[in-house]
Amino acid sequence: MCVGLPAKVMTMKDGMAVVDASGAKREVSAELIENLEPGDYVMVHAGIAIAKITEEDEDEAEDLLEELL
Amino acid sequence: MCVGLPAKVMTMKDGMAVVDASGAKREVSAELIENLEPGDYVMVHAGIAIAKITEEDEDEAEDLLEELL
Amino acid sequence: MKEQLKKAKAIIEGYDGPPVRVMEVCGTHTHEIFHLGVRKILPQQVELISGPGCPVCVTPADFIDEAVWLALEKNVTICTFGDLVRVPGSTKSLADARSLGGKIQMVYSPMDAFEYAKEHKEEQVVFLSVGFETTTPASCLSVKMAKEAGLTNYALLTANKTMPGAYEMLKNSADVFLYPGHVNAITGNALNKKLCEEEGISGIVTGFTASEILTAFAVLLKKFPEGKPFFVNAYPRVVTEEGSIPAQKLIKEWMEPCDSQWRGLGMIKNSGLRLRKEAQDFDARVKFSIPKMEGRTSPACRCGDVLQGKCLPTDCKVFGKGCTPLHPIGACMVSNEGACSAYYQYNSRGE
Amino acid sequence: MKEQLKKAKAIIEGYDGPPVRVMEVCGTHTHEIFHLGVRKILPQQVELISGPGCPVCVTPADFIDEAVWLALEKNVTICTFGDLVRVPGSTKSLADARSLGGKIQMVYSPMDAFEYAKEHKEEQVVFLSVGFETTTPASCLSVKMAKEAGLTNYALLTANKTMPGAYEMLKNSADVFLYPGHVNAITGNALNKKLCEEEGISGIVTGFTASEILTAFAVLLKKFPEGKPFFVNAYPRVVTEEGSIPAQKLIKEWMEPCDSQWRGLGMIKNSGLRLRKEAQDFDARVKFSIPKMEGRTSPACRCGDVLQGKCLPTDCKVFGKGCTPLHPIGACMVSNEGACSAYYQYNSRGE
Amino acid sequence: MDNLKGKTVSLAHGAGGKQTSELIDQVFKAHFANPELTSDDAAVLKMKEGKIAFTTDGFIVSPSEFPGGNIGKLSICGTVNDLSCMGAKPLYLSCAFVIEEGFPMEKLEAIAAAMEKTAKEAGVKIVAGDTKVAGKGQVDGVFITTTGIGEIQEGVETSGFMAKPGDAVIVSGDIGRHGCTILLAREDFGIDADVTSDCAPLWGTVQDILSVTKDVHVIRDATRGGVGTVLYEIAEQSHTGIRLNAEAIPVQESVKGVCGMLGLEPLYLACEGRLVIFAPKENAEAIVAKLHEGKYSTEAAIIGEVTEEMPGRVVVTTEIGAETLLPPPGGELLPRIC
Amino acid sequence: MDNLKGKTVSLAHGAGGKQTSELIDQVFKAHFANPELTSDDAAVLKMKEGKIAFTTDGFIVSPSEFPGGNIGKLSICGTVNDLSCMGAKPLYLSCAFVIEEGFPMEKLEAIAAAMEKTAKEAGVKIVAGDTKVAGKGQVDGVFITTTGIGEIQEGVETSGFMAKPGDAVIVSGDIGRHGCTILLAREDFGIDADVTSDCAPLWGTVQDILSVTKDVHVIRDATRGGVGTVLYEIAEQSHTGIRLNAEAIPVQESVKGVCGMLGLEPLYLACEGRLVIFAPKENAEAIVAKLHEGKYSTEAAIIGEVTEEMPGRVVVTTEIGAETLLPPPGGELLPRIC
Ligand code: SF4
Ligand code: SF4
Ligand SMILES: [Mg+2]
Ligand SMILES: [Mg+2]
Ligand SMILES: [Mg+2]
Ligand SMILES: [Mg+2]
Ligand SMILES: [Mg+2]
Ligand SMILES: [Mg+2]
Ligand SMILES: [Mg+2]
Ligand SMILES: [Mg+2]
Ligand SMILES: [Mg+2]
Ligand SMILES: [Mg+2]
Repeated sequence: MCVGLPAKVMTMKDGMAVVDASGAKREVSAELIENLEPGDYVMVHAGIAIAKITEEDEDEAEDLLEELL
Repeated sequence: MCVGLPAKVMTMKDGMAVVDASGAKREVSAELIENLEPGDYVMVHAGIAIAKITEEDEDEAEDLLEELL
Repeated sequence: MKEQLKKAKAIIEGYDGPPVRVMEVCGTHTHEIFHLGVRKILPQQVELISGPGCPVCVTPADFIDEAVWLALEKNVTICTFGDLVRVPGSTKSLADARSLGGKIQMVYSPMDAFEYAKEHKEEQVVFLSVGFETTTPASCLSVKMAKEAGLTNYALLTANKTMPGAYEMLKNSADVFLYPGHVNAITGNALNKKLCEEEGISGIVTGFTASEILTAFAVLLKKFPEGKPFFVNAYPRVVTEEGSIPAQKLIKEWMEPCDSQWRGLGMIKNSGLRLRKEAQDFDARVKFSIPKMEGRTSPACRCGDVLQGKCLPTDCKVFGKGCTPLHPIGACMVSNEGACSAYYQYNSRGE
Repeated sequence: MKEQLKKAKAIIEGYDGPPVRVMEVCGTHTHEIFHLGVRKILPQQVELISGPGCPVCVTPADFIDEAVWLALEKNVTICTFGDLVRVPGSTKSLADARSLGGKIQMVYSPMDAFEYAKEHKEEQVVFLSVGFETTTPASCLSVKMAKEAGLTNYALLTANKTMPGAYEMLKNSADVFLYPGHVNAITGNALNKKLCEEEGISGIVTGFTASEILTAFAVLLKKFPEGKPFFVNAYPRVVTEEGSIPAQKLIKEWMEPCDSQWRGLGMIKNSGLRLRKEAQDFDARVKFSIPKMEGRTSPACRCGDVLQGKCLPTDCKVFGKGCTPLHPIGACMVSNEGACSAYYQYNSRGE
Repeated sequence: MDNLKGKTVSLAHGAGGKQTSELIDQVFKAHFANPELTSDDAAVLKMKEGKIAFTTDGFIVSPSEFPGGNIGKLSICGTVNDLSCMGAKPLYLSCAFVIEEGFPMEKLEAIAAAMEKTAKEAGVKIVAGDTKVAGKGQVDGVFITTTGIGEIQEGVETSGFMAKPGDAVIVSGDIGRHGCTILLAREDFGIDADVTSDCAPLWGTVQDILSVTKDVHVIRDATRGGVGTVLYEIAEQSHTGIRLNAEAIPVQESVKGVCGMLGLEPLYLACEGRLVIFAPKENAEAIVAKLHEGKYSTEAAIIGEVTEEMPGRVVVTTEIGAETLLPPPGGELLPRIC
Repeated sequence: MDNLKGKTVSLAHGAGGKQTSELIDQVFKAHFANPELTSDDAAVLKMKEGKIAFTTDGFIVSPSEFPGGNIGKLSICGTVNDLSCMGAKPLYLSCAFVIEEGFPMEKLEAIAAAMEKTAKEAGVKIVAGDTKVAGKGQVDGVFITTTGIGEIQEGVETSGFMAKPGDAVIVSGDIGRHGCTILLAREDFGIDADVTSDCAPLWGTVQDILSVTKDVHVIRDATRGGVGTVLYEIAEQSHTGIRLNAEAIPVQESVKGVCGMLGLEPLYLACEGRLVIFAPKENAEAIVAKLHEGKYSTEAAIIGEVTEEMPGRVVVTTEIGAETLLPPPGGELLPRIC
């Protein structure tokens, strides 16, 4: 229900982060995440960074499958 | 300075006259002329009948010239 | 050509009296005289001067500036006669304001402006009330109707003018005045008669058809050589001695005299009309606290001299060059009835 | 194809366990599952049910009616996610309102709606605040910013919903729930764990990439045959156990629970959020005294049953005939994430 | 078309997808269908060797419906007439629509129907089209651009550069009706009059002229700007003067009335079905006689002549037998009241 | 043009008189001048015997200037490309402008300059035009309709009805850039990305294709509605199915980023310089190789094939190796966020 996009934080200013998702840049609110810094990765939804994340989904999936098998 | 048009009163209603000038009809105020009636001729300017007139300019000019000569 | 026209024309073409300067005071006369080609049949001794009788021409730039300000700064819907749309203000005309998003509505009548306001209660509507005695009653009537209808979104921006002051100022500019029939239909002939009797200024009231205009010229060219001041009402089917009493009353009820700035002529005492104190709710200047405008006009423009018969349009340096009906510098070039415009369009393109 | 995808796919295609009903609660999951063609690789024993997790689909017609009323009767500028533009109200969609002159502005974020209001002080601006836990913080934030900026022309029309009530209602509709990763990023996993432990409802939180979705299916198809209720967070890079504390706080600060009408499901107690009393200035219903709307939906529409997994979209009589994405009857046909729309677009055109 | 009742055009109709095709099928193809009408990127047409005329015009008239026609009829007439003025038989038209979101389908259908009817009368086929939908307030109702191809007839050569002193100036009918109709239809001035647009396809009228003589120097349709603008244009292009006889200019009585009220000059009111023809004087009477038999030219009249003097100017002999310049075309048509 | 600085278009410029001529002379003729450009009602063109292509399109893009071009360039490309798709060498164009009162002259001049440049590149002449001015708020800036005539090359026959099972489906470059550019240029969503419009005149590109083989079944330019819409159109017209390979579709990274943010499908974003080509499989590699040498087709790729099954449908083989239908073209492009 909520299109989310992983994005990299480029710059921070006044509680707002400019993020980059594969070249699409936009200012989003960093209000919900403490100590966000350029270089961090976040999950963005509707103009707000909802979570700090790791860059890639691969490792996680890999780990889960490993665990399982 | 004031484009005026002689026109014939077609109908009267609530102090407004519908006038006809060579087929161009429009509602104008009859406020300035007492007892205006369908069939009367008026001089119209900017949406208001400014004077009751006779139909034709010919006789008048004719008379004036007659008088003069 | 009709018999009667032929007779009048013969009198005019056959004129062999002394030189005579005739001033048509009224812009509609100016226009019709050119339209009919009257100048072409006048003998050389007859000099024709186009006076200040075009309300557009004598409306100062700061009036346009006020209207533009209302349209662009206050989002007011401006209702206006088409005549004013292209008149240059200090920097912008109403056409310019419109192209910048200002709402400029052309109307045929002030009553239409009132109707527009009644049907668009969410807009503030201002009618640009220009004109002489003929037009002023219609403006007053629109205010009366707005008051009766309880409208709070309608007002006038007034620049109404009256002729007497101008006659007084121009009395030495011509030998015979062609008086505007439609003004006299409202005012009656008393003033013109008085000018004739007391000051020896000749004049003739006439209408606007070919027949009326030629007849007037025929009459004045017959009378002038007689050497006595004369006044003739050559338009009796429209103009009565006392004029329109209801119209005079209507004006008095809503408006009062004020000093007035004439483009080109300067300030003329008591030559304007403004809304009375009691009608201030309908006065756009009061209602919108319009700031004082510093109307700037081109220094090259000789409209003032043209309007006073002191020079011909063609004597103006920019006539037909910088100043043309498509790109007017002065107001006289804007209206079809303006002397410069009429000269340019009908006479010579200043080439 | 990447190694890891291949592995997951092999597990899914090789599933030979007992029949299992899986419900993806989230519309974005529905959409991605179709987009990737996941249904095509699921073995027959796996039944996939598309749940009520598309905020557009569960937003009742009277909410649209309220927005249309604001746009057309109150001249309010409506800011909205594109998702809502084509949703049918009782008689008009927002697209219809726009074609009638209503001002409908699409935005990417509630913060953009706030910015719009800040830059257009002469307009009244209302943001259509739909969405689940993921989206609500952004709406709250826009109100917070509007309050800080002293705006008096910004408000929310709320239809925000929360998932717990729906989980409770749907708990018997499926064997395993695919939980929406982005909701859990805000809420954390406590409730899902509790459902697992106390009510024996299995579930798996996952993300939205091919890799994440396939992995989740692989995991659940491995776990299900074991016979024990399970809960797995397959999205730990985004979802933490406690969720986003700042987001939870923000919501609590500005909003409070209320009963809420779900299109198709009916009234669910405490499943909605509305602005708190203290923030009533920003509540469009209060600000504009919106009258009660009698939302009418087509009696033919089986959205409710579809959302509860009681029937397939194709079981609806008008599916693909009267009801298509271009001419939707029910909300499930509008959003790309709606179950009916996804079925129509990716599966069968009902021919 | 019952199924269009109450429906309106939406942005989706302009998105290029299924709804666009639906709109085209239901409204446009239903009326324009012919073997050459393309469903591809372009129509494929077989051409003979020779000279063709090629012309385009945009139509933005508001209101889109008016007494005597609608924007659809107008858009066919305008381009058919431009081709006809070159002595070209109109063969093919394209039409591009820009439609405002919310525009009623029924009105659109009426427009398409008028186009079909007019094209049929003019013997021309609509073979290519385009439909765009603009958001509410980004276009005023509907705009149509038509473009035409015509086959120039053997032995005919007309151009605004070819007027010669001694030519007679003919108008094919009474002037100013279209402009007057639109002015009244806008309802801005509260004036009512029994005037309908002169809008008409004139290939037949041109054929009538050419049946009398192929020695015609200029044919031009007086559209926006009216007859006066055309005359000034030709006077300038041909470096000649033009002398008009004011009393010979055919103007309908009610058009005169409206012009009187608003201080307008009929010579500057638009026509959409009137030709201005320049032809050697000796054939003028015969042309006018032939025109009087035609459906759209019963009021044809010789209104003046081409002169050597005053090149670039149009002079009018007035009702008092004096001469005056016709005021050159101004800008926007502004009613003059005070 | 210094004399245009600060000036704007007024209603008077559209009245058909002197100011209209001035505008045309200063802005349009200054750029479009060529011997065939008409000052009469229509251009006169000499034609050879044979088949021509004839097409029209209206351009209403807003904003009128965008990274990679402006509405002027677009209006030439659009029509040149429609002609090119029919295997027709573009020869002549007409253009009809509708301009909003108050539109800056300098912008108009930039538009005309872009048209000149693009027409030159495409080898096409602008021979007829029209200029209308609409009142403030009656049109959004400027709309342009261009209409084109092209000469269909010997032995070439393309049509959307001619796709055959076994044909390869080729795109001439990465997709969706124009639509993405306009979306960003409107500044509605606060997103910034390094994307420029793909807008380009493609007659050269078509010549490249035809230099490899004249046996090409369909060429179509993917404009509004994007490649996806074109594919559905052709699947329907040709009664065939189409199977795409999702991973083969060239999409620029930043376009993907924007689509990700707004929930959009790149296949449905407009292109203005991209061809979709259907040609027998055996020539597909050679065509793509040739295209890779061209200025506007370095990213050309085979993205799928025509199938007998599923006529009228477009199926995608996804990144997980499963099949799914490409959702058929919807209406208005709506960003999907929540
Ligand atoms: S020509 Fe122009 S500038 Fe000169 S006096 Fe007349 S209006 Fe003024
Ligand atoms: S197909 Fe349409 S009407 Fe039927 S359930 Fe789905 S949305 Fe409702
Ligand atoms: Mg195309
Ligand atoms: Mg043309
Ligand atoms: Mg034309
Ligand atoms: Mg097209
Ligand atoms: Mg409009
Ligand atoms: Mg023409
Ligand atoms: Mg085309
Ligand atoms: Mg095209
Ligand atoms: Mg034209
Ligand atoms: Mg606009």
